[in-house]
Amino acid sequence: MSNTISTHTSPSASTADTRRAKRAGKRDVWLVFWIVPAFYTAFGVIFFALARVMPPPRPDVTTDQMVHFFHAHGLTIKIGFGVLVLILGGAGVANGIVVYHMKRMTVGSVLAYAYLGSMSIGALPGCLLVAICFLTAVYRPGRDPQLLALLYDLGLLSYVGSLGCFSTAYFAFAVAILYDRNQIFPKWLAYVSVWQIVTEILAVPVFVSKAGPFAWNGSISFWMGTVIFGFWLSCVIVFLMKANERQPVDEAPLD
Amino acid sequence: MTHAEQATSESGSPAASSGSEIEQHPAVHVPGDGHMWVMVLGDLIIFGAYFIIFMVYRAMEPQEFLRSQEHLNINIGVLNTLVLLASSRFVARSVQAARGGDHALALRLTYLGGLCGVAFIVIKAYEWSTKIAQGYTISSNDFFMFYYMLTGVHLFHVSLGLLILGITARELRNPRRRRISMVESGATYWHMVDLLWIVIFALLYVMR
Amino acid sequence: MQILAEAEDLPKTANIKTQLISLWTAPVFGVVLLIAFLAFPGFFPPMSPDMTAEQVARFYDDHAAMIRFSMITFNLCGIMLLPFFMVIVVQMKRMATQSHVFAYCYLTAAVSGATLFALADIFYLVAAFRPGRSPELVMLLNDMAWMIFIAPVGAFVAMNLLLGLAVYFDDGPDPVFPRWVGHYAVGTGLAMAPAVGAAVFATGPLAWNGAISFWLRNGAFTLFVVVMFFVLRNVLHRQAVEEGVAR
Amino acid sequence: MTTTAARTTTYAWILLSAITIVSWWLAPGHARGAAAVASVPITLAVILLAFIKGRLIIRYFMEVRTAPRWLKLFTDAWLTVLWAGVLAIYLY
Repeated sequence: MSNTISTHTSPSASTADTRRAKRAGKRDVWLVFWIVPAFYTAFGVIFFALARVMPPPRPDVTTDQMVHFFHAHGLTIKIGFGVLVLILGGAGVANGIVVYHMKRMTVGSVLAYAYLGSMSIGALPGCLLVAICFLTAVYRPGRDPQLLALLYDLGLLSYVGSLGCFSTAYFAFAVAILYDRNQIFPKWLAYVSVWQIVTEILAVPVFVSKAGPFAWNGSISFWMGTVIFGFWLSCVIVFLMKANERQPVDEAPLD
Repeated sequence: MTHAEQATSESGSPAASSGSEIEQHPAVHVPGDGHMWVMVLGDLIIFGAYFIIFMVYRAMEPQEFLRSQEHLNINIGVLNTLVLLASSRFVARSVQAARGGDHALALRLTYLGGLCGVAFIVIKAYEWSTKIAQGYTISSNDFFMFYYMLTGVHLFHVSLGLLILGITARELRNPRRRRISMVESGATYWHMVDLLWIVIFALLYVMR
Repeated sequence: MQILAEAEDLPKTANIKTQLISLWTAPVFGVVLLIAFLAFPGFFPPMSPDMTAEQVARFYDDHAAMIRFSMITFNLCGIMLLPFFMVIVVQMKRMATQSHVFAYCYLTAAVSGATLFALADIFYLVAAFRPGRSPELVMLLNDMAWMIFIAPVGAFVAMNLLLGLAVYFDDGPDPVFPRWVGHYAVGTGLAMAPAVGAAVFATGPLAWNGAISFWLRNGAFTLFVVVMFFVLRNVLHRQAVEEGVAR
Repeated sequence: MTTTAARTTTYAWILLSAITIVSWWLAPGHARGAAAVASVPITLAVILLAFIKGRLIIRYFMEVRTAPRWLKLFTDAWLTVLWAGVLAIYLY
């Protein structure tokens, strides 16, 4: 019933070692960690300022307006998504470090693999497809407006509407935290992940609704979801940092 | 079960430790553990935002919302409210029984609370199916979009609540466990489900 | 499974419990997915590849509500089966007489296969999204949806062959899976393999609406999940008893 | 002590159920056929009753009655901001 059941040395036991080693044993983990906020900052800048996907353009527009959207933002979309497809590996790093700390929990590997798998699935429909659709759309500006409209819908629906892959990841994350006795992450972070699943459910109507709060640019489906995701992500980053700090340098490597 | 045990099991989370001191300090204590309260208070804020957004859209087309609202069956709404209130009472009594050491009664009350939760889901499913049969679906208008999404997300909370009540029941069944803070946390979540329904009931069914 | 009281809070118990939770997501979400499958108006019988563009567009117009219900459910719950396959990975890693290489290959293959599944429903939903779209484009989206849904079985074939191989290599005195699971996995892989024909044929049993490409492929997959659920339940029980976690 | 607490819980429950039945009578669904009309007094009553119900649940079921001050303040602030917001938007 206490921390001593953990398979690893308890954090307080190794302070002396820590001082001597000056985090030397964890330089790799710290390096990987700092990529996470850097990647998400770049991600935010790209989606908000350059690609104009956040806030998303309106779904209830005519084909001409969609064509105009691609013409007006062609250059920034090229720059933004060009950079995104280059740095997308950052998403892999961000998921990887979470998986690493999940593997340090006392709950076996299955949930870490489920998180790894579902987040990897999410990278294509939930992030990359919109970049490819938009890049293709602005690649040949003279394309038939109907085709541009299709790319517009496909890109935005896949980006805002990929729900299940992330829900599975949050589910695995939450269950792992609740069963963990190493207290890698605080228990409330597990409960907070439930909010994330709720926001995914509330994004269901983006496939039905073209205007109002539940459209893909709506106050509930998009804005509430984004704000709560931002909060969740900040918490994860902070607690990843704490998990790094508390990880003893002499911890046995994972299998 | 001893309090020392609880304290060790939850060390490192200062907010949680108060859960083990109930009997010593009945005057002032946070029921359940602090982690659950983070979830509950945050959820209240998030739902508060959804409710305010609902009101904003209602204010834009009050006539249409009022007309659509007429198609909801108030009897079912009231019935569901009463069912959920009864279940909350059972769960609240269960916490008191567990605190008093009567674990058999606490377990029975938890089951009764869960049974009411199941009844709520059944009634809700009946209500949805009659609405869909009458042709009112998610794409009918903004009101029904809100109706299905708000009640749907609430239903998700109810199912999660049933899961949590199940964990509470397992805690109560096992003589080696019976951590009162677990029982209280489950109850706190369950009452939040009730509280959110009260707001949904007032906004969707009753207000004019 | 009766978890022993004295083992309640041990990491090895949590290992069993989290696997059990992951295992049980399969029947729970399996039922939900089955409902979504039955609700899709284009599965009974599966939509024919030789429908004209106008027919396809009319199909999406007429059945928009049910298509959305079914495909949104697939979108929201389809990947919930992934934890179930991860239990297989974890069990493959327990096989004593081999390295973990098959297990990790199985993991990556599962992720690739599931990614395609997560993509297919988006295409169906985009096709149903805007009623005014030109029929030619609705047909394009419909073709892509079916193509992605049925044809790329490579990942599933690889998964099942890897599982089969792992079971055959697990030839120590105390194998994790019974030997027939290896034959069964290989058989499932082979049953799903001909569905690649959907990428080429427009008529006959190998077209995407054909008996082999649609019914055999999806039937074999569904049956595999059902059978493996019971197999894994037994395997987990044995693991729990061996490790002193349960009776 | 337990019996007093039990009795209080039961009273709270009876009060909550009674208020619910009063709301029944206020709702527009009753006058089937006749179109429901917007009504400020009824909405005011609904908001007031819902506020009271919410507070009863928080105080007596969630046991915030015996909780530290910050929790009491937070939950009261939530109720007030929510219902004041609803009312303000309704009247605006």
